[in-house]
Amino acid sequence: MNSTPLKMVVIVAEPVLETRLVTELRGLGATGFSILEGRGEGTRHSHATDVPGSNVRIETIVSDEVADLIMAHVSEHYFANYSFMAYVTDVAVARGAKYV
Amino acid sequence: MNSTPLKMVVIVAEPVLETRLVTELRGLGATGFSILEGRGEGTRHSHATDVPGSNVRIETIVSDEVADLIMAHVSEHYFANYSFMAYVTDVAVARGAKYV
Amino acid sequence: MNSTPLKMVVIVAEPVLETRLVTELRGLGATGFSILEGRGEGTRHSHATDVPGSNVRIETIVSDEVADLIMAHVSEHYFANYSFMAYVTDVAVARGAKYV
Amino acid sequence: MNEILRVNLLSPIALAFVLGVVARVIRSEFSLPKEIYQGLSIYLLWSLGLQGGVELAHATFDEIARPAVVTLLIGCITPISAYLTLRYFGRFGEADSAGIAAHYGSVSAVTFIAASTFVKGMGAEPEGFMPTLLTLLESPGIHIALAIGVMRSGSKTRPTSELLHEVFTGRTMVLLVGGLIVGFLIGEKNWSTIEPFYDTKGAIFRGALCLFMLEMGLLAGARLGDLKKVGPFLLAFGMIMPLVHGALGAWLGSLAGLSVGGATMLAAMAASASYIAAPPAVRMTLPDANPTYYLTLSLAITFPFNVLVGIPIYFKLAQMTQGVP
Amino acid sequence: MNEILRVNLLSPIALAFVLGVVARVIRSEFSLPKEIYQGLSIYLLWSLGLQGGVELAHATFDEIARPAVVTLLIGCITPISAYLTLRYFGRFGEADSAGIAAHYGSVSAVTFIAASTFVKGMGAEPEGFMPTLLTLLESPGIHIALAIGVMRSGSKTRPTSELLHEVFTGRTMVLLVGGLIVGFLIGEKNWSTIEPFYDTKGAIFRGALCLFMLEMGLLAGARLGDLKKVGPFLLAFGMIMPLVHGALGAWLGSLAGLSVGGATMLAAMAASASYIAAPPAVRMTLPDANPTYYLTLSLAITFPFNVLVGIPIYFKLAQMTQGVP
Amino acid sequence: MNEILRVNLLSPIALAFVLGVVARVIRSEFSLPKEIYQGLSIYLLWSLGLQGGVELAHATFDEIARPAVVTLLIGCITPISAYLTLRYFGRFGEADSAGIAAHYGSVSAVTFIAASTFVKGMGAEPEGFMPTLLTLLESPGIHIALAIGVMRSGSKTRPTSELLHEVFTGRTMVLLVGGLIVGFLIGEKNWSTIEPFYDTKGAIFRGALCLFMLEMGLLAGARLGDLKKVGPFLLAFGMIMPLVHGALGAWLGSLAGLSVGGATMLAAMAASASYIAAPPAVRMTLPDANPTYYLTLSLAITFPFNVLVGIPIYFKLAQMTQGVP
Ligand SMILES: Nc1ncnc2c1ncn2[C@@H]1O[C@H](COP(=O)(O)O)[C@@H](O)[C@H]1O
Ligand SMILES: Nc1ncnc2c1ncn2[C@@H]1O[C@H](COP(=O)(O)O)[C@@H](O)[C@H]1O
Ligand SMILES: Nc1ncnc2c1ncn2[C@@H]1O[C@H](COP(=O)(O)O)[C@@H](O)[C@H]1O
Ligand code: NA
Ligand code: NA
Ligand code: NA
Repeated sequence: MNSTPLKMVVIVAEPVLETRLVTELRGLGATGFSILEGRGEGTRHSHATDVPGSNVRIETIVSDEVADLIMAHVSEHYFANYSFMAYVTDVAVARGAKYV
Repeated sequence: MNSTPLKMVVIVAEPVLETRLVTELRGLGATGFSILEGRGEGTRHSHATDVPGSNVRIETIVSDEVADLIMAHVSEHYFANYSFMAYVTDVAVARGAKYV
Repeated sequence: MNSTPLKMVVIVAEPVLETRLVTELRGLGATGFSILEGRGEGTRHSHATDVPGSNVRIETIVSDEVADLIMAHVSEHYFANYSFMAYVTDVAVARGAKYV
Repeated sequence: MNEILRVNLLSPIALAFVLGVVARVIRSEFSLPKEIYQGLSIYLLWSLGLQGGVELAHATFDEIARPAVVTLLIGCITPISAYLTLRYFGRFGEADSAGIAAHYGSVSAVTFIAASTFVKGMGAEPEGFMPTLLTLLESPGIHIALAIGVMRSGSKTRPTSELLHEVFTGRTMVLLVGGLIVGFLIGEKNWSTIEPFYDTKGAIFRGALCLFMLEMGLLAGARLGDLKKVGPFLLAFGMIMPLVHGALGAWLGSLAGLSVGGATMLAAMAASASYIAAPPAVRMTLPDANPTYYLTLSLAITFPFNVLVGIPIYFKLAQMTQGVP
Repeated sequence: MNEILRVNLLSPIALAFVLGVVARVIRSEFSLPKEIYQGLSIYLLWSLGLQGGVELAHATFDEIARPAVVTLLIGCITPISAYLTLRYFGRFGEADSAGIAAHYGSVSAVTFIAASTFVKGMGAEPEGFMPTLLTLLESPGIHIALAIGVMRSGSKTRPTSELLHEVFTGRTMVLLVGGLIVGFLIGEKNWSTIEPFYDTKGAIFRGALCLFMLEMGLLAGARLGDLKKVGPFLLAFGMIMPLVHGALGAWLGSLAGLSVGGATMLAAMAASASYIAAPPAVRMTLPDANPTYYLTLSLAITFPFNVLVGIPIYFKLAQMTQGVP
Repeated sequence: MNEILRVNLLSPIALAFVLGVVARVIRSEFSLPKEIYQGLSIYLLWSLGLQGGVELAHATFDEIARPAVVTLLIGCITPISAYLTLRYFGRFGEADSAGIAAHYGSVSAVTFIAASTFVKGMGAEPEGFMPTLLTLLESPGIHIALAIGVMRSGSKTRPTSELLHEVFTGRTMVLLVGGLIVGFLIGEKNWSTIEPFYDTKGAIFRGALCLFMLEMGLLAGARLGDLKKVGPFLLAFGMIMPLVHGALGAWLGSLAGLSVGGATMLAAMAASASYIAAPPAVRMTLPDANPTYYLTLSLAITFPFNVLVGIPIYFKLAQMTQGVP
């Protein structure tokens, strides 16, 4: 069966950022996203949340272009001040048209 | 150390489908799976669940053949009517024999 | 925008192992990790946990070398006796320097 | 009547529900943690079952027989009346008609609880075996409606055994039926040691119910946006169908010899639409039925309608059928 | 004084909190599930609001007017006093100063509850409308401090509407304001049917509060390690600022005609630092303010200080200002 | 005897447990949310500790000394007796024998609670310091068994400090020991303000216990399938070992001067197998011990055995040893 090669952008960030990020991602061209709540540790140890270390993972499957846009956007706006991680990985998606 | 290149099929679907999907995956040759509960947004906005947008993510590591079987199966049976996403990604698995 | 190709090691294991694994990963050179709680099924069906099948997923983004170290380490110490899965996947990480 | 309505609208349950809706309308992101919401519903159902079982032990077969029969009758009539209305007046497809009918053929336990709280507040103590009737009404309607849907829509049938298993081993059934049996067996003495915690007239039960209604309001509020999607026909259906089924319930209940309180509760059950047992069953059995329709109807239209204005109306109807001034 | 302190330190709330801290100190991994912790705080706030509303229905406008005014006054003074102290004595940056000030300008509901439990234990029944004052003090301080921060630090402003919406639709506001309205509307009769569950003087409320304080202790304990990061100035600030604001509250409260109990609670509110509403608002509006500072201050310094020793002191102050022997 | 058994089997706790097992047997997917289950166990342990502490304040050293000594004695004997039985009669490997022994050397708090509920129902009020004994029995057995296992199986030892820390800072210890201390310090007056919520004879505690037992039944039921995996020897071991340890407990308890109620509870403790503290400790220290064995034994065999039939037997034994007719 035919699947489309696309990018999945994964963002792991402080929970307070969720709503804003989701809005911005849609603005940059994401057609949807999957969200998981987890915890973690990195170099920056403090969050504005009562449960230390809890974070939210936002995944969105997008075209290469949109992936670049998103990575550029978050690097510019969030890396300096927030507990934040972002990476891109390759995925082969069923009915890929839906996501571009 | 030696690891085997395999496929990981990731399915994000409505919670009601979990039991059925798991049974079907086993039938198609999956040796196991990991399940995470999350939420999300896509193009289809409604679920048969009291918590809107909640979904279940089923991941299974399988051989290329089984991966194709699974993708073909879900495309045929679930895309039309359910809130559903499926993609495949490459993974290098320790003691890969266990999963094929 | 420039992102660095790195490895993401994903470990899915029994919850009891979390603390020990996290310490060992740091020891092997991981700079951080993301943790998700989930459930799953594999070949080994029993855990030392009151909720059967529950597991913890530890993800860490590292350099190729550290990834190999981790895979070797876990293969040696956990595969024999624990409900355990580990795989490596490729990721393109923003501000990659942070993770090596 | 207005007086009764006012009393009901100013009850903690009704106001907590309204607050939840309002919170969603002002786009608050507040909500009860999913696990707390589930925990509360488990507690409410379990209490309902336990107390129902204790009181069932006092009931004679004769007392229950006729009410039980009319309850099952309602379980057979309501799904069909709902189906026919949707299919032929509403011109909906087979799947949607049957899918929605499955919800109205079953029952909403929270509406049941709201009704019992209301009638007790009105001093019209209902029969102790009402929870038993609740369990009888839970599933028949779902099966009948789905059978119709599967037969008439082309949709590939799934093994009925699977569906039966699903419905009979669901949360509601385990807790209600299980609670009934446990309550039946433990007897008064044991019951007295746990009663204050489980008593459905007690402050703990009612307090927990308020919190639960707050979340129900949030869930209903979250679906208000879908109201325009369902269109005027379903909007009307979601309020008129309950009235029809409610009247039927009040009438049959009175025929079967239920008190005003009991008849009101049977009416509320008949009028209510399930949103716990029915949705997953319908989703799996009739995949092409649109969930937005049946979920919006039961959660955002019929449930609020019954809790806010329906129940007092059924109470009045029950009084009238029984010639109470 | 010592006697009062001893009594307070041996209260279940204080000891449960200390136990939590100790558990963290001995590196126990125990903690309440996040959802239970949230459920408890929802229950506590909701009870507070409901009962506050019921009692508000008894209060006349004249009784509330002056206390309300001084409360809003405190909401305007405390963020500024905190900001100035940090900026000019502490030489902190704009963002940090304003960010921390936002916390001290707002209020900690749990400190409020601890204070009410304390004064009631002391037999100094506070005014029934105190929860209403709590809602008044919740947000002004946050907005004032953030406004200062945004104007003076270069930080890019975000739409104020967004911030207002965030703060006014947050969990605390929905439950407190919502509870007040619901409680106000249901009236005594309805209230009596749920009172034992929600009564803030009752065993259920106090029992739940103990469990909540246990988790608060765990959260505070988890931040003890950050104490050295905040440095001596903030350490002192976290205990002296509350005393200053507490004295102000006790004095203004007494001026406004509050009883000793009421004045003590107003003092505790003024002295307390928010750790639910303020942190996210600050995090989003002043990203370059260091969360370690404001979270450690409010959770690990000021909260314990108030609960363990502050409240009894404010009580004494209130007695003195009102010339009670 | 039959009468006592019947009474016990018809208790809400026992029936709730059975219901849970049945729900699993009919393959229901129902279960309590994990967080609710944990929240309930936290509440139960914390109540146990608090009340135990309050009552401990009344006990003299002399009263406790001898019971405490025999409890520790039991903590040393039971792991060894279990280990030897498994190793030499059962021919199990070192790791499995020691791993299972660690569970029987420790104690199940829920069995303790079930026993206390039972004896209080029987009118045999136990000593107030029983929860103190519970904390004494929690850990020694685990350490002894694991020490044996580590020495004799080849398994690489981990730092004992790590293990000690694990066990002593676990949930059970924090809540029980912490609760004891807090309860001890707050005194009667404070206790009375929260008693109805925490009273282990009260309706809230018992009601919560029923819900907890329901989930215990679900957990036990989920392991029924493993019964065939463990084989006939362990099946017998899971019921005979408790009887032996129970008899020992009843006898030593009576020797130490405990009342019938107290001796019954000590017996139940001795007979019970831990399934919270022991499993992770064993899993980490003896990785090659098969979890299916020890989990199935403690959860699906010994726990139900004790709760359903064991406790009444220990009660009878205690009566006999103390010559009560
Ligand atoms: N090396 C890493 N591997 C995986 N996740 C990481 C890593 N570093 C940081 N994270 C995640 O990113 C979040 C923010 O990291 P930081 O900005 O370093 O505090 C952490 O809470 C972790 O969940
Ligand atoms: N572009 C996307 N990226 C990531 N996840 C998505 C995307 N679109 C949909 N999903 C996920 O797939 C689920 C079903 O999507 P849909 O079928 O479009 O409703 C959603 O709940 C999301 O969790
Ligand atoms: N084929 C698979 N695909 C995805 N996850 C798996 C697979 N096999 C095992 N797992 C996960 O790894 C955990 C341990 O597996 P096991 O060691 O086989 O019991 C399981 O709980 C699953 O979450
Ligand atoms: Na109905
Ligand atoms: Na303040
Ligand atoms: Na034991």
